[in-house]
Amino acid sequence: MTEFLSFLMNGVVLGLIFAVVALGFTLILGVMQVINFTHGILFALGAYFAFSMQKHVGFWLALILAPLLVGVVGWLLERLVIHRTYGGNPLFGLLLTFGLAMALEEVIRMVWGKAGYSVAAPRFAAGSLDLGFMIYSKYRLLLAALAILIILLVWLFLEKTPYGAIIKAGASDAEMVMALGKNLPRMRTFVFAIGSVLAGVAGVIAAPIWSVRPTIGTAILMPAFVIVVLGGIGSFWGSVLAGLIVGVSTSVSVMFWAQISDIIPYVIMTAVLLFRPRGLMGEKSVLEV
Amino acid sequence: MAILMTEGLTKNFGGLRAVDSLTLGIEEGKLTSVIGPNGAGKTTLFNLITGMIRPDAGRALFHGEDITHLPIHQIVRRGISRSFQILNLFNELTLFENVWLGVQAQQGHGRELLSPADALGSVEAETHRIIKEFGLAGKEEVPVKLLSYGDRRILEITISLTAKPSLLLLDEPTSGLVSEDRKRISEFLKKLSTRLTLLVVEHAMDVVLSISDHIVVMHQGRLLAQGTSEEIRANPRVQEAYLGGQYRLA
Amino acid sequence: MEKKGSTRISRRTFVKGAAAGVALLGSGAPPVIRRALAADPIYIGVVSPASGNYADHGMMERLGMQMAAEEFKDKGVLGRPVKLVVEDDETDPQVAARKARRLVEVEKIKYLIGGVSSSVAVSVGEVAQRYGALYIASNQNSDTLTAQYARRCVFMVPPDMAMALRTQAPYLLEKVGKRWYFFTHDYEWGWSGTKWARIILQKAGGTDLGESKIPLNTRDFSAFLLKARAAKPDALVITVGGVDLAALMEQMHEFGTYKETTLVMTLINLEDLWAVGPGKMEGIYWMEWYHEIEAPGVKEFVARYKKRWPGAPIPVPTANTLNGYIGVRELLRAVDRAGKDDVTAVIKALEGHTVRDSLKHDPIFIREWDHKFVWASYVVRSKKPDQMKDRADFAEVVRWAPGKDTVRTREENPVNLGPYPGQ
Amino acid sequence: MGRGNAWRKRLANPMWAVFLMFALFPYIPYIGRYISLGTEVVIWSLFALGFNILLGYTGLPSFGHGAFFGIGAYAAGIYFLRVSKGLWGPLFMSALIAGIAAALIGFLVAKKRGIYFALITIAVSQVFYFIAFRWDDLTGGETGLSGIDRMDLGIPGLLRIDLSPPLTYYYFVLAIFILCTLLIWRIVHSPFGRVLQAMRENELRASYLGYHTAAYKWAAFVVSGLFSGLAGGLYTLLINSAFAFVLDWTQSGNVVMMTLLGGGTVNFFGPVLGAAIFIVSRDLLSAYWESWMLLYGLIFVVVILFIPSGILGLIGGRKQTVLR
Repeated sequence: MTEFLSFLMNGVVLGLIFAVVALGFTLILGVMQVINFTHGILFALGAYFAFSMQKHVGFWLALILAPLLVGVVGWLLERLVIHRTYGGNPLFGLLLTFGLAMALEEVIRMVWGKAGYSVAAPRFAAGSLDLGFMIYSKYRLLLAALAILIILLVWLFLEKTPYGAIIKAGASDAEMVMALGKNLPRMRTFVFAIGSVLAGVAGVIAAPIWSVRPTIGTAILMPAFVIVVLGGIGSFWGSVLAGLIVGVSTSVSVMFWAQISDIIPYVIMTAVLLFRPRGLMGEKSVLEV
Repeated sequence: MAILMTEGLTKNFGGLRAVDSLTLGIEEGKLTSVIGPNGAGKTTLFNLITGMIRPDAGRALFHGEDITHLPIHQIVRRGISRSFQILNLFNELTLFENVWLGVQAQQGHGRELLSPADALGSVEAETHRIIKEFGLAGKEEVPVKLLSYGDRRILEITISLTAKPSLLLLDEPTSGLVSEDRKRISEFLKKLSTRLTLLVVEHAMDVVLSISDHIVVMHQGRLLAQGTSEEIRANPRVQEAYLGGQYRLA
Repeated sequence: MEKKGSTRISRRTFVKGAAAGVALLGSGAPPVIRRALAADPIYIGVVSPASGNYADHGMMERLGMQMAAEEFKDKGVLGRPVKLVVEDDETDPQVAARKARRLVEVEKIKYLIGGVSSSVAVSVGEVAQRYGALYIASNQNSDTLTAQYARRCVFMVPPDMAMALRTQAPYLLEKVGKRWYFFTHDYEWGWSGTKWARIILQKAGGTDLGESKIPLNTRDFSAFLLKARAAKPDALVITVGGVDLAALMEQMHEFGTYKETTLVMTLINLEDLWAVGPGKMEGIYWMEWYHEIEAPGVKEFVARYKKRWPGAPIPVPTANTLNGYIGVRELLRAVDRAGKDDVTAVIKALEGHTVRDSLKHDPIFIREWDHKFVWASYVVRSKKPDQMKDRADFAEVVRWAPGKDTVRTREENPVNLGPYPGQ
Repeated sequence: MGRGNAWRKRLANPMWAVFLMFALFPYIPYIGRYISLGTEVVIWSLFALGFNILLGYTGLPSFGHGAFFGIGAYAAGIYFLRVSKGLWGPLFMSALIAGIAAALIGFLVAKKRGIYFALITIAVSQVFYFIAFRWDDLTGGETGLSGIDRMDLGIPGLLRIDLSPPLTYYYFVLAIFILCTLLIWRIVHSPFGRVLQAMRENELRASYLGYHTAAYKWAAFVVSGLFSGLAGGLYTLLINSAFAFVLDWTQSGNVVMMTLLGGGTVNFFGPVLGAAIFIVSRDLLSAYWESWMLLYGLIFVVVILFIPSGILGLIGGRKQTVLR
């Protein structure tokens, strides 16, 4: 039982990171209708920026600055190229970001080298902690707390601020936003930057446990896809729930049949799609028409 | 005899009740018009009948058969066809190709993978016949997006007819037309109504009053009144509630 | 995907290293031109990762290959100059096969070398066999290349996992304990590591506490670590490689696993240790070779390496470097012995040959019936950061075993290499 | 619609030029020596043509099509190694098994379109990638399958052709490519093909004409999967092995890019041109420059931003008339 608890808890922590990544992804997907392949690279950039900064400014400042820097990168990408694909064939946005991701991964190789680096956890969170019923990594507990905080902040932002209301409206009806007299292009850029920041911050907090390497971005992208499809496109709680499902199922399946642990999320997703074609919490979306 | 019956048809969008327990019978062979202010639920009613959206409650019967949960193409094959208020055509294709696709669907060749499409003589002949019948001859090779708006309106109705429906739903067939074209369409509808049952949503009152056998008035998703042109014209509730003084029924 | 990890490369050394790589990339000029320049050189096609997850290992082996080729710069082979033509396999067997085909089909190259991962080695071996070229698998450790994938045209330089465990496991039984738990990377190479360890453990009457099969590309090992911890083993016997290894080491440090059990790596490369850095990995490893061993010629070899590659990402040669060096050197010597530039003749010159200057404690014997290079390997114990005399000094050698005592016998591995090319 | 000049039209079809060019490829100086690259171009052309039934003709942005190529590759390999050593058996199985997989996935995606279609095809195709990596007993896992020989092509008692030399295999693949191209040409110009194009233009209208659009999409998916699978089978015989890497989602991205780059959305032969340019340039770039991926990614960006209708779209300058 204790063993099961620890696997469960581990899955929850993993799921929380996945959820943060997927939230940014689904936000961009919902508002811009772009499948953003650069999301994984933005995640990787967050990790690399944090790695380079931590030596100089420490963990906490890097935790703030690195995601902001990633947000700037996202903002630039959106302003320079990605915005040109809006409203066109959905394939264009997808291929454009696919190409960008390829190029940016190479840029990461050129700047930071082909090999990986290990990133140190902050000293106060290094090592493990005896929780009584189990011994657990201190850093992972910190990470879980940070992820929950971020998810709550995003939720508050979407629910409690006027900007959030517009974003939600924008996800379903661009014309409505126009009618509200808001500047749609600026809002889109803003949302893209927010999504990038979320990818970046997930990268920063995940770096100490996964270490950084150029391919880390591609590796996180597929879980994000699964989570968004599983949870339902554009659904906030759908993403969080699906993130937790993916995390927990991956972790717990290790107990029983480790080889299939990374297939499990896909199996769940396929099963859910058979019965709920729009995912767990997805509603009929403008994206389908 | 009613060709189409709706029983307590209801559809909500969020908090809004677009169609509210609507019970209605459409007489076979007649031209029935549905009128009502914007947001009365007319287009939603069409979408419900033709399977584009599913009702929250109630059902629709066609020739006594429940068609509420049939997919669109099944409903079309049973004999209900429709046109759209916002033109819904294959814009990149030519006029000929638009009609051709409809005729082919009706003749059921779509499953043929290996025969050349150009060799379907019966489809081609029927396509030419229909184009001529509806006065569009000579424009076969023009891409639809380059046709005049009036022609496109006609085409919108024409390709709805290729399915050989027994009931045709027309959503604002004169929308956006100048009065000359509008007349052309009214003539056209009158001619049509001798052949099949028509259900028409229309804003242009002159058209409605001149062509309709029967008029249904909707208001906020509900049935407000129905009857002949004269009855509707005389109905004070319609005058007051629906028109709100803005329009006068001429 | 053998034993790869990642290497910390500073920007400066990386650039220099890259420059070295460019010097090696000879395929830039069309072969027609190249052939016009030199009097019919002997070409060796190098299929080695310059990108992908194993780029650092690929670079280290190419540095060794270059050193070997340069030994023949003055005298040449059969009076002809030697040229290496380098292709990047991207650590993808499909790409590797394409590049190999290009080398033999278009450039008409007869000799291939390289292959850091087993799938690449298998696919390049397949191409070589079909085109009648000779392939030297320089750096893959899977047992299968000299078993089910054994081919007449393929030779394997490094020791395999059977040799690894037969060298290391007795030491563990003696010094650490008999209760083992296994981490197995879930593919050929991982299975063979755990398989050989289990055979030896069983014979010694030890306790097998279980195994976690770890899927490739696992990013998060916490669940596996929790499971292993619950078993309370004396030794956690790990056969995990690739990019996953660095993450695993990181997380074992995070969970403090090394405090509770002895960590055992059935195979580790200096590149992996270099990537994780000092102090992160305590335990007992098997290594093919270590630059501090007291074998004849090693000191000179290390000195030559440092002189030739002052800006290299890792300041000392690794086992990958040695294998690359030995592979090219022995290939060229065999061409020389054969007296002609002919694949069958060179294969025959390699078969049954003994190499005295192996840079290990025993000579290399190249077995004629499975094409395996039989030579020693080493068990090492990690050094604590304060014991290290420089940043590359990770380990001290605690035991070594000659290749002939650990390699599979013909009874254990009956293979048939088939006919010689063209016969 | 006149049929008087039908023959002249048929002869003027660029198809023959394409076939002729491929037939002469081995005799082009220098590059012609690289026959297996040529074979690869032909195979990927077939893959891209099959894929384009979905993308170009039906307007469905499948982003998981590498799965069918990969399934075909494994089906051929497994059939050869486990069931029966032959030439036609593995190729037949590659198309069949990929078709069955497409039929199954088709159920999940037939009602979707646009970005949602892309998203689900990506995610679902990953299942096959993991299966290939994990189900070692069947697929050989990471090491893959090898030792898949090309058996002789023969008509009993008449002739035998040894397909193991690269050149004979090239012509064998080319012959299959020509047959499949004719077949695909036929399909996209059939009544069925026209329905696909109608759905691309306006799916709602197509269903209001009485077409069962989900069924047509499903059928298009299956047909496309069959050809993709066959291409995968031919690829397995080319490299005499099968690896899980063929199922990686970047492969799916590549085939989309080839199709788009050449101009698959405006011209039947766009995918062929795209495949040729894509494969040859990748081979050259990666031989000359370590960081070729950077350039490659940027090519994607440039194509999408500046020539979204592909090279043939750029030259042709017009949108394809969809019928005829």
